[in-house]
Amino acid sequence: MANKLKLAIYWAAACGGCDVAILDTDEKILNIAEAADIVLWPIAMDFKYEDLYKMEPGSIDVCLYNGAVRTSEQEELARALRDRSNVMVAFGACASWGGIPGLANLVTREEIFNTVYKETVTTINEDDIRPATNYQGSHGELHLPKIYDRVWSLDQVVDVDYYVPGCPPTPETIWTAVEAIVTGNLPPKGSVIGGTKSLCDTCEREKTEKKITQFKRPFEIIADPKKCLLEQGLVCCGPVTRDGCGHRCTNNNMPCRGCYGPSEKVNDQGARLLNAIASIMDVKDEKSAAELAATWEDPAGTAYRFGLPKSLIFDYKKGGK
Amino acid sequence: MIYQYYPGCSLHASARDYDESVQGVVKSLAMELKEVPDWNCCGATITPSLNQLQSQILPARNLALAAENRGDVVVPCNACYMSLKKIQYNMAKYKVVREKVTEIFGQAGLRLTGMPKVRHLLEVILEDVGLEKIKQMVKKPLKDLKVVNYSGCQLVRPLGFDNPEDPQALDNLMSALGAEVLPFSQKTHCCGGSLITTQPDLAFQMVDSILEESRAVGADMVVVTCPMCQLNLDAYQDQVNRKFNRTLQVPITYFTQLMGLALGLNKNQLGLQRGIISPFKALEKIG
Amino acid sequence: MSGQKIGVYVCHCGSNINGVVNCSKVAEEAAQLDGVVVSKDYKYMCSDPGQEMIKADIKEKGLDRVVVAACSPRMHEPTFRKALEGGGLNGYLLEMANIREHVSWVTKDKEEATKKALALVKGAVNRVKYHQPIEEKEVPVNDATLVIGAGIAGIQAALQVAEAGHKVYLIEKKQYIGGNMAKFDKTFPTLDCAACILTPKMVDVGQNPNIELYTSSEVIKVDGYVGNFTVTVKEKPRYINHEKCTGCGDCATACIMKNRIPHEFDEGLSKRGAAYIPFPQAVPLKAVIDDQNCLLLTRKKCTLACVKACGRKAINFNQHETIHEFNVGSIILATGFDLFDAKRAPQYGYGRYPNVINGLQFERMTNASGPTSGHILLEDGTEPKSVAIIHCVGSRDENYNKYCSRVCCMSSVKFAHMVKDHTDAEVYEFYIDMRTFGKGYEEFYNRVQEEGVHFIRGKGAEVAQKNGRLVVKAEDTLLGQYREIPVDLVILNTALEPRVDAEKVAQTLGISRSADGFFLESHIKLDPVTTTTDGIYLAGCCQSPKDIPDSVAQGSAAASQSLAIIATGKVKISPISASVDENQCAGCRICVGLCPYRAIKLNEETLRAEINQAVCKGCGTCAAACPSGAIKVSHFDNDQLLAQIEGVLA
Amino acid sequence: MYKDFTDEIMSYPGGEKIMACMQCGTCTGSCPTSHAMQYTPRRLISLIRANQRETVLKSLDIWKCASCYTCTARCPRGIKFTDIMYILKTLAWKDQLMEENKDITAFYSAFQDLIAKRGRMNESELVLKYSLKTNPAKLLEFGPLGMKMVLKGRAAIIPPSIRNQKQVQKILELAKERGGE
Repeated sequence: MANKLKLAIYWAAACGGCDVAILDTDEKILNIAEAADIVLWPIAMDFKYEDLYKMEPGSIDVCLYNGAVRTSEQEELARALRDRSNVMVAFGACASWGGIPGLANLVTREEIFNTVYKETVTTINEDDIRPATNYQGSHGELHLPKIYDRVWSLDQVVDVDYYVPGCPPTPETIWTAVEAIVTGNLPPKGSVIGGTKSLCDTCEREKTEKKITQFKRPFEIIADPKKCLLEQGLVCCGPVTRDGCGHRCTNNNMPCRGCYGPSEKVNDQGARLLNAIASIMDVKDEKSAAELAATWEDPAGTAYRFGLPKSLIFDYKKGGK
Repeated sequence: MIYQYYPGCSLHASARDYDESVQGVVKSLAMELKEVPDWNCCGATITPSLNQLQSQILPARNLALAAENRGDVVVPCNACYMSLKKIQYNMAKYKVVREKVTEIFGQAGLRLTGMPKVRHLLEVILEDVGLEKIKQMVKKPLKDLKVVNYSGCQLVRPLGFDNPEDPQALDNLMSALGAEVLPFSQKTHCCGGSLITTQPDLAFQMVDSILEESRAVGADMVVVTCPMCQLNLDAYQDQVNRKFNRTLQVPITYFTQLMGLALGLNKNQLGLQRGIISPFKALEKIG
Repeated sequence: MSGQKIGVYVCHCGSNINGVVNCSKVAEEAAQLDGVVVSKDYKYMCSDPGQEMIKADIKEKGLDRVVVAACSPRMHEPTFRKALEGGGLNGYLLEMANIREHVSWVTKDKEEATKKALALVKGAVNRVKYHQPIEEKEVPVNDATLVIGAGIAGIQAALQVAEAGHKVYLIEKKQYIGGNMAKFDKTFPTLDCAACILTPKMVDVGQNPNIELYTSSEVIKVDGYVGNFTVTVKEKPRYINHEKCTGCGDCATACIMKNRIPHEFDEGLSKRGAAYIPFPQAVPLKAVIDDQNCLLLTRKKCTLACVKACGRKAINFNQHETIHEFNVGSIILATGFDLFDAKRAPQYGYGRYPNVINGLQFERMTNASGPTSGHILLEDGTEPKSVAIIHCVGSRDENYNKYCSRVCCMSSVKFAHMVKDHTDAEVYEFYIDMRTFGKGYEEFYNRVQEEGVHFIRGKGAEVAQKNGRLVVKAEDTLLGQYREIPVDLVILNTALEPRVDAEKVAQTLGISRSADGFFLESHIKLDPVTTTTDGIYLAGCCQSPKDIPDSVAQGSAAASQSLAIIATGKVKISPISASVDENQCAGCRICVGLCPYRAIKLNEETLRAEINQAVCKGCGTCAAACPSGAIKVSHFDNDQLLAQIEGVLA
Repeated sequence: MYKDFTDEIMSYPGGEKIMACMQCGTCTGSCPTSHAMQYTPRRLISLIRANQRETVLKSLDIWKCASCYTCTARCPRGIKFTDIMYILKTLAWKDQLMEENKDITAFYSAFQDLIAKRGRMNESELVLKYSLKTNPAKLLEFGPLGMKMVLKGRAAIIPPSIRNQKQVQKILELAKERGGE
């Protein structure tokens, strides 16, 4: 193929699952390899950053950037890749909305450092050594990336063309995205590759009028596989989450965790979920409301498991509006 | 169940009979009481009359000591119960109290690491053991014994667990033990305990109206939940008789003493012989 | 959102706003905002010249959006909407910034206030850009009225609507009408006999062809909206055939439970059987069978003496409850009050000492047809030599009810008069403040003072028994002395409380209650009769404690509200309502149970939520809860609200 | 410092609602000792609000409060009058304004000294100290009762003490240094 697609794949603040998910496309990975020249993929091939910096703007057709932006290195690479790529794709939940690393926005960097470098039982750090960006070693000065005060989604740092949701994206979603890119059959800029409606819409569980009398965690009950999980007290993010994942969790009797992000009309996934849940709590007064709410383990972590950096209060661009 | 025991000063002296009966009863109920280590006087009604901050810091120290261990704090004395509950209430409500106490504690090497629950012994027996279980445990019902129940003030006011005007806990317990509970309008009328030394004229009147009504309704004895009330009504009865020209001889017993009897404990282990007005004649009714 | 022409008008409200906020500065700075083409400040924007200014600018400068920074929109939004319409714009292209209640009245620092006012104006300007024109809707009105509760307020309302020629369904929970007033003896300040003035009205209710009376009945469901309510009523079985029963009382005489059950109408001062006639002037005057105490109904075992005694064969134990459905245009709620249970304040000895009674018991005692045939008697049958009357039992008290029950001062003074009138007893009246505010009330108080009643200013603190006699303990606060006053009879004038089922009723009708538990009116001063639900009106003590004149007045006022919408024939309903985006709705049903007006149903075919636009009030509860963002409230959508927030924060 | 006496009372925990008083007299009517007071509880509130600090603190009426909390429980305006009585007593004690009454001064200070000394209260020692401070002849009055108590085994002969008495002394001193406020 003369005009093979120039593809870059980059891994930022993330667990690595997105990279693995690409390999998870099984035999289709061969089709990808056939259609594309991979110009950068740190996990799979040896490249140096200098190679990237040497490239001209526009020399990469598509960049799949996975992971949130948490360090100066990740920001620098995001900007460098953006400059050189025609199409920038936020790949996976972390790049799209901040993902699980984004929950760090609930605390300060200082608190995180205290926990990691001081307070955990297994830490012995009498000199209270903390990460520094410069280190004078015997062989000269070393530089380390700076850890930012908060976690950013990719689109809060650079302009993003498409979003591939999921933690990680399912092979089907990845293939849909790749196919669209390869065939040039691209949706409007800013689109999310996935369904448009909420997961709840296509969920076949039986629904009645909702009332939550007690919050349960998945290990506490064996859920009725036919009935709406939310009605059984399991906090299911299905109502606020984009369809398109193939119902992997709910099909296996587990509540949706919300990794496909907010559905089309939802502006703040966590707030929407909190609102909805609060509305259906079966309570009489403030006191019983507080008692019932106390049985919900980690509401912030549940409602904002993947989207805290893109919630209304955090959603602004890095370095200004 | 393990509890922390805050006996208060009286139970080691003038209310030794109360302490003895408490120990007997809790053993029968399979409750384990562990004394709060190195506790101090709560200040009762005296310290709050002399120095506000001292009256907060004294009970607070007891809470700090109790917070080091597990279990609710169980208090047999109405006055101590109120002192401890009140400092808890004040610390929760007033930031300034919280800050002052913490500051002074810091200088004295004390730290308040938690807020243990403070409960009166009567409350614990009724709520944690329960009337049903007690009924089943009664070996010797207090049949034919006519009692009036005197809850006193600080068990029910201002932070108590029962109705401040017409408390029910003691009535329910005594009925469960088989005693006949007579109507008694003096249930929560003050006995004047805090005035008995300095202003006996005032206090004697108060003692008299309680004793006189108990006689008028035909009670064999007055049941109490507090060492202060007991001392006042029992030890000063002679002087009150003299002053008001009466011949009252009303035994004043602790609820734990009667409970002990009903649960079949030995009379001599319950401190009954220590009453200034002996209860034994009245107790002949139940054999 | 570009190319819009927005006019900003900042009102001084005399010195109300301008005294704190620099209005001309706000107007000047607003002129710089994107899209603003005119920005002015003016002394009274709501005045005719103010409105004319807006109209003129719309026409001359081609404004297509208007922001008025003034008072609360509750006050003047309709005024300025009309001004916009006068200028040819849709009224909903207006946004108000409340710089009076939200700024000048609550902010002291002038600079801060001006800053805050400007922030609110910026928010309003940002928001108004997203406003859309909305058309108001009109619906026809059903000309029947439902009145719930047949006490004096409900009777007054029902009669007034019926006499104007319109249908009234009058629903009463008890077996008879008349409410609490029927139990009274004399009424203050004129000492009219309650029966003499109430009975004719009760008879009118029974005879008016426009009134359909349902006793032993309760409203269990209300659907619909102003002009078009559908009401479901449950009528309990009475086990008496009303066509046949003449109210002769033979069954009551025969009942083997005779004289064994405390009689509610006599407040427990007399005993009745399981079959009985409630009271001699009852409407309807029919026998009642008490299903809680009838041996046949509770234990299925009885000699059936009543059945044998009834010459007209009116007793029928096979009756079942019946469900009725009515269509009405408006609802008048007149469910009255409950009396505070004095046992909740044990210090007064009610329930412990037989000679401590409450006000209603005293009313029954003095009533000629009551249990003592109008004699004031102690439990032992003798007349009291001295009587204490204690005000404010359960009222004006943080431990029970904070509010003043309003009628007790006057009824206490009346009790004192009645005691003086019927006996030779000394009367001691313990009061905190004497509140005799109504027409002729102070004069009545004066009269009773001259009758020799001892008025002691101090709240009765406790009733005890000493040497076999009751003693009232109180401070005579004008003397500054503690007093114990021995008496034979104590009358506790207890608080008027919301009905015990007020919350249930509020939920059934979809109305609110105020902090004291009574039903909430739209505006405590300017709209004391309407509720926040259009077409549902309040009368009598269910809104707040009231005496008879006020209850009657409010009954009439509620009737006139009903008659007004009947006369118009149609009502405007607010166009602000929620709608469902069918493409986004997932059919999760979270919204269905939430709607306080029951406007949402799930379409079982499409599995999408549907909102009945006529019923929806636009409260936004569903929109806030909808997890997929499928529900939108017109005039309050996300774009508008976020733009406003951004404007305020900018 | 304080604007007036009301302001002073309101600055202490429990004193804050004094302006809510409607002078209904429920406190006095409920009080078991108000019959012996020149200034009844309600009047004391009036006097406080009339800024008559000296009249109030001088009065021995405030020492007649039995701490039964009936006024507090019944006050329709939620005023904690028992707490206010305590505040008044502490102010009178601190400013030494109270009318002389040896019984009260001796008893209260004996109690307070004992706690400072031992951390716990001992009735026998308290009565002894109190009698010696007021009138040793009082011992004769307490004598028969004391004997009975001893015979019934209800008097601790050896005064109890706590281990960390230093700590109790320290916190009491620190509280005193801070003016007790």
